[in-house]
Amino acid sequence: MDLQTWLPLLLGLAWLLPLASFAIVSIGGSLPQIQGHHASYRSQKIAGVVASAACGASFLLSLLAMAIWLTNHPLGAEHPGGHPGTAHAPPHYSGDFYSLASFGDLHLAIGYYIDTLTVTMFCMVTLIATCVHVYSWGYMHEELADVVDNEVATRDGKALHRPGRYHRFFQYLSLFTFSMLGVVIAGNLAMVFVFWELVGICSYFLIGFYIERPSATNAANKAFIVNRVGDFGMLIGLMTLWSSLGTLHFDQIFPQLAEPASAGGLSYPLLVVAGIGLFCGCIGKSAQFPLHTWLPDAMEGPTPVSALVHSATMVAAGVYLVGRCYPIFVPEVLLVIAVVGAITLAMAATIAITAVDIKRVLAYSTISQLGYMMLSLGLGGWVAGLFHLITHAFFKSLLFLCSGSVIHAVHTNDLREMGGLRKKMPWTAYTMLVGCLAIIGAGVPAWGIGFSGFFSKDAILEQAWSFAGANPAPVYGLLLWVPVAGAMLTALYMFRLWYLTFAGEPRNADRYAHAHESPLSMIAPLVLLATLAVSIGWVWPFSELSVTSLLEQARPAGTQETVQGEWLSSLTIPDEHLSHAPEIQVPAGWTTFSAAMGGLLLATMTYLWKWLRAEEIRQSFRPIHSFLWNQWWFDELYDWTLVKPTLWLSRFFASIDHWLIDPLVHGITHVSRLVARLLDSLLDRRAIDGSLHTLADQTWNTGLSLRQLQSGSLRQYVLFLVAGTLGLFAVASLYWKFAVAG
Amino acid sequence: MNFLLANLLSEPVGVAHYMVVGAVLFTCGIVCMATKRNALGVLMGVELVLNGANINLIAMGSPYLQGENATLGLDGQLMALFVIVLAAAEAAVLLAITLNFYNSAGSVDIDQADQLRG
Amino acid sequence: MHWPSFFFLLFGGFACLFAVAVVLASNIVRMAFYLVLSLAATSGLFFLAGADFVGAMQLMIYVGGTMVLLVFGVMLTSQSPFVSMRTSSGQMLTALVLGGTLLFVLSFTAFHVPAWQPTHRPAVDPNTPLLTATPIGMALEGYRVDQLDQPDPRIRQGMSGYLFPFIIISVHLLVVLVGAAYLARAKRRST
Amino acid sequence: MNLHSPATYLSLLTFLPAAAAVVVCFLPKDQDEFVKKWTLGATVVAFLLSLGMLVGWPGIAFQIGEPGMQHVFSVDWIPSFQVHYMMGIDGISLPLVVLTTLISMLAMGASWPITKHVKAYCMLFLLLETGMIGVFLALDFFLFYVFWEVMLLPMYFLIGVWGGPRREYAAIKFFLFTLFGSVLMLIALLMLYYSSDLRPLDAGLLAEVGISQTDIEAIQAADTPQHTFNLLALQELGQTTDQFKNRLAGKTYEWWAFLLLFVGFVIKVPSVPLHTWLPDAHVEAPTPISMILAGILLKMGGYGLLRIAYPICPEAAYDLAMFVCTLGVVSMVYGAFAALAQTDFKRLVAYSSISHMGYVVLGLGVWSATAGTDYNPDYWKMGMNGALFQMIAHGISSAGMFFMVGLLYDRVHHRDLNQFGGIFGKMPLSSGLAIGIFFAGLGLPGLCGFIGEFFVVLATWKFSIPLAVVSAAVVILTAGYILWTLQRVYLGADYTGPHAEALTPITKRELSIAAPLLALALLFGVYPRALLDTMEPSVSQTVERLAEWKERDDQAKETRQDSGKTTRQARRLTNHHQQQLTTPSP
Repeated sequence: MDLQTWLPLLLGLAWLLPLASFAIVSIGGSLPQIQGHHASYRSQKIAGVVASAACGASFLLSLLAMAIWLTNHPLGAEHPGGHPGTAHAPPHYSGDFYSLASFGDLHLAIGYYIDTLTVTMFCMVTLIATCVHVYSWGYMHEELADVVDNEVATRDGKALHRPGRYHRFFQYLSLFTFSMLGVVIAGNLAMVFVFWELVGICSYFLIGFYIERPSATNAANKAFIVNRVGDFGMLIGLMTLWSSLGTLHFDQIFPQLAEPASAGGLSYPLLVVAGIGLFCGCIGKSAQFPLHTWLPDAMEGPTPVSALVHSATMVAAGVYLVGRCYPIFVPEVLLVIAVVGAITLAMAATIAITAVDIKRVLAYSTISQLGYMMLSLGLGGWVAGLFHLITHAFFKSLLFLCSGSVIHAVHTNDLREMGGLRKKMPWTAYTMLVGCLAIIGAGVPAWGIGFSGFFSKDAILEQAWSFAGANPAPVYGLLLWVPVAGAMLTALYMFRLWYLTFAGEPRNADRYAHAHESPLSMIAPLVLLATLAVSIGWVWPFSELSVTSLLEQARPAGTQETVQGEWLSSLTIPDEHLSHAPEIQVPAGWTTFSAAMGGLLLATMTYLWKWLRAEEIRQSFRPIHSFLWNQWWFDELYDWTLVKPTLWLSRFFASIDHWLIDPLVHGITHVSRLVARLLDSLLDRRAIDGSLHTLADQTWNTGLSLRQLQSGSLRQYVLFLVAGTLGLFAVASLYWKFAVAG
Repeated sequence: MNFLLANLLSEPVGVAHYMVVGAVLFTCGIVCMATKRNALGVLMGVELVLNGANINLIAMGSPYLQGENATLGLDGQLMALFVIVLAAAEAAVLLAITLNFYNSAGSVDIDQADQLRG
Repeated sequence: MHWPSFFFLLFGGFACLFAVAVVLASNIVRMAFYLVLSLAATSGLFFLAGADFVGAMQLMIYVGGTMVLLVFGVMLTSQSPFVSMRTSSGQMLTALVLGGTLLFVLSFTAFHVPAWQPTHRPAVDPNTPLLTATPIGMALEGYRVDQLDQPDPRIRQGMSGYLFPFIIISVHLLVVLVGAAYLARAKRRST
Repeated sequence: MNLHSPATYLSLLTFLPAAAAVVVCFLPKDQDEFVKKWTLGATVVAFLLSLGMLVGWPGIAFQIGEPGMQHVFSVDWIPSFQVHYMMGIDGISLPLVVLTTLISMLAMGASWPITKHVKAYCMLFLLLETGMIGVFLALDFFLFYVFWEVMLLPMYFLIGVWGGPRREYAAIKFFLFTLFGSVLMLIALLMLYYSSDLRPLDAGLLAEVGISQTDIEAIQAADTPQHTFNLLALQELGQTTDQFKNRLAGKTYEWWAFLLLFVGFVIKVPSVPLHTWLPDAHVEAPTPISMILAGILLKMGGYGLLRIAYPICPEAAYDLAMFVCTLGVVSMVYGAFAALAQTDFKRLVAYSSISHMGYVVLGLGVWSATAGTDYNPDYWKMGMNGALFQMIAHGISSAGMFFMVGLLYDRVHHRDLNQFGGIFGKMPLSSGLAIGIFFAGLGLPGLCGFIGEFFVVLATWKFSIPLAVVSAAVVILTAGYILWTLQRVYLGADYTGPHAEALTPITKRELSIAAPLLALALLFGVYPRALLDTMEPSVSQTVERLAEWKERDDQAKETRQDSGKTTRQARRLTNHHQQQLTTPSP
């Protein structure tokens, strides 16, 4: 089978199907509005089914593509990373779908770059998207009819009544799926940027889905604008590459990078600029420090959105891009990536401990886990980071969907009003427990069994261990101990969440009384995702097939070596394969394990056994608590240092127009009017000396006769004006003709 | 560093493993001393700390665990013995003090024992 | 299956488990009970490490003696308001965090000293029983029979026994016990 | 009438609206509806005529991929001044002509709510369209100037009569600024005219620039300088001869001419600091006129720079490239910041226009084809194509934005951003369209605004890194003010301003104006080649010729320097020799 034709076809189709569903749903949903109606209950339901079917079909196509890939590229047969020193690219297929523009030697196109990573991501994204679509049938069903939004009061003080927007939700979900797949399949960085922005706008729509709520629209704006700040950096990265290499195609960039600057490559400073620039985009999209503030606010969107967009897929796009562009990053940039990742994971984990909104806890945990991925990539753990991306996608979407199920049942996000729910909703409770165990990386290191997160988090810690071993400087050691501490905090806040929600006694009897288990369409995706959250990290029985072996096949050329920094010559990024050595694997595994268990124990002591009383702890650490409660005061900081100055600056610019330029223009006109009046009066005096009266009479008479022309009709005036102009030209041309001739 | 913890059941253990147990006991003792308000609890913490230290002493002196160049001989065990004895003595004194304090203050809450005179 | 390792895990696990239980228990009687178990498990470790005499002493002095003393003290003082005294959770958390860090540092160090790593060729084969009671007794009397074949002349020169420390300890113990008895004597409250 | 001859076809295209205006003059006064329909019909026909070139009307079909001027015709108009009635199309002008007829048609559709002096309005509107089409078609500088002025007056009246409360002020301001620009242009025009001389050009070249055989013979036979207004000839002269290199106050004529032209055109663009007429004009102008103003009139400045200023005065353009680009970037930043501070919806859109047109100026100016890059024109090509694309894209999106503002204004009669909100709930369809169109303005990929901005910004790095960084940063501000506006107007719970009851759903007429704009924005955003295929060859040719000029110029300077050096050396040698001779030997 010819992969060069089949893979783009299959994945292209899988990519475009959601777009088709978007077009169908959006046009179908808008048509009744031309007539002044709203989409009917039935047609909205159909919209949901269409979108889900498209998504499911995409998943099947992706699976087919995966099967085709695996038959042609058996795992283990080609291990570009297996032999240090061999720098050939992993097996991939690239080409263009169509060209956007070309100027001389410069080409921009919509194309594809397909390797194992692409196919794996396709399967992951479409699978989770399908689950979320199906889940939304149940979760969004209230939107099918008219909705009473109790969180919004209209002018007369009553709760807002509005028509349901069920189909809109699926419309945006479809567009999002399309855009996300576009990022994944993109064959060049320009296309990545295009879809990067598109996922951003989908996220904007989905966060602001409840457009009537000010909090939702503010959050949507914040998300998009903060992302734009990152995209600004990304644009700089693109410009650097584009201006130096003359191409943005992955399959052309990577070989060119290896060349020296004189032969068409990039000089080292430019490489650093390009790397950091690209990473800025990833910082924004993946909500890394210092651009993380949008993600917690993004939880204003409906929960399925949080599960799909703001945990599993879109926010992981930054990590994906770092993985995709890995050869561009030089060791110094990788160090930056690692440091940002480490700061992010620690910061977010600490904030998550105090949050009381169930979705915010999960949001901060997402940020923290993304920090792990970035850290791993930055320390040279290419497979580890992306492996964690995949496993995280499954258990985090599971966790979010579970939280959605809880919110659906109790109609609040506030953990303080939950408790004891495991009796009312056992399916949700235990699938969520699976998710929690997966995210803390539960497993037994000695026996090598555990939940999916166990394998991926261990891989990250192993790489960190290996890095710390290769760089003896104590500062670099922080990059090992921060994630270890993070693992403990993860267990702490995740189980705090679970205990507060499901264990103990109900804290709000009223809400507890009304709680109920969710419908089948919501439970089924939970169970499926829970299964995957357990097993996605495992090796497929009787084969070599596992996520890691798939990713290993896509390992970019050049990452299989230990590299040294050029500016920081002491910096060593170790080869990832070195981290599989038992003398690293074993202690790293146990360290993670004990950290996680420590966190779990602490959470259990505090929230289940209640030996420690959370309230007392809050009292004794009041300053720390308020620091964490206010999310490190990032929002306030940005408000005062960035937002407000920008607005002041904008007012200043606007007032330049009003107070400087306009008065200048007015002044000039006044001066010229004065001059005109002066000349006028001078002329007047002379005229008085002459035959003023005759002239006046003459003028009077002429005026009388010309008065006929003054009909007051403006169009006539204009015609006169035009005619006069034309006449003048004609006269002038005649006159000059004679003048020259004569 | 070979096979520190993997296959714990099929490989011999080393001094380090004993020391980890010792460290656990030691830490528990410290935490006990730091968190218990009951004077007897504090006493138990001290016992734990001493025990943790003892484990280390024994482990370092053990010819089963050390390689051929082990030279401590009985020193480790003798030290451990002294510690045990001193711990007993210290326990007796502490108990006596506690009883005395209980007699005078009517409580064993060390938070109340903040004055030098009883 | 390597049996010493198995028993190490067993005794070590118990020792740690009950030590943690001591920390977590809030009832003083239970604490005492857990402490006994933990100390007993520790004595198991001593036996395992070849220190049979010390292990026995551990069992006798601690578990048999100290603990009786302790339980005696507990029973003397344990009246209802003092059975469990709660510490504020803030202090608790601080202690836990600091303790956790300490534990981490200690274990981390333990595994990074090469001499402390497991060895397949121990100085004495674990299957050979070590009979340490007699040598210890001799050492306390000033004779180091265990060091007779010490190859290092510097160490052999100074390989005197522990007679002097033994005497000091004995006197010390005596003084302490007298002092304890004096302190703990029944006394009518001044009020 | 032979519709297959370029002369007839292009003249018809230009003057059809004017002719329709004459007919309007004779239409009965009380038939407002009919007058509007008639006018709309005329604009539709003009649009179809302009499309005819694209779809291949025999004789006038536009050859896609052919970079040069097509269907050039030239008729003597004022022979004593060598003024010709000369027109032609190429890839630069054709998209603008089609855009003009399209926006005019849609703007006429948007004129239905006008009830005051309908006949006059329609006449002026049609005259305006003639002027605009003429500007883009004219290949004679003088003709260009005439059309430029023809356009000015109807605009003045359209703002001054049908505008808002401060209409007179706005109209006068518009008039004065534009007139000032025109005067500068006139001066430059005369400077160039009187320094030009066609005689050095050989016959083949003269024929190529559209000069008839008899004229060529006359030119070659003449012994006095043969001045010309022919734009193509002027370009040739500017790039290959030294005719505009006379010195004036330390600078060449060419330099001064470029500066004058640049200021003249940049007023129209408009660039900071000559932009203050635009917000006032927009705020006061009625909706359809705002659409035309933003959609087409602003493009004339860019077109003039691309067609006249750059090709005729390459040396000055190169000299001032940094100035031009800086001005563009300053406009981008300034416009974006100012837009952020506005509370008047229309003023905000006006400032966003200033910001967006800054990209055009920047894209034109990124002259990266220098010795340092081995005269590689590719990046500049990208910038200039991006600039032209941005003109078209902005024509579509800004017309749409103004229409959407007008749509709301027609209903609630205010534009205060702080008094809007919740429109989405009342008018979902129109809000959807508006959000789409505003996103096109925001530069969202998949919509037309993105392509131009992206090309320009990517091309800038090669020219100047600081400017590139600043221009890239503008994306943040753009997102800021557009999203904030959308939030304040369309999102939210409830409309709290006056006339809440008037918020009726979008009508079919309004839908048929907004929907095509959004559809075009989508088409050009997804498949920019639809536009680029037409315009890229012509733009790239312009760039290539300028790059070649630069290379020639540098070589010439080098040889001059070399020869200068050798003569200096020779002189020094002789001096030395003489000194030796005169010094008495000891």
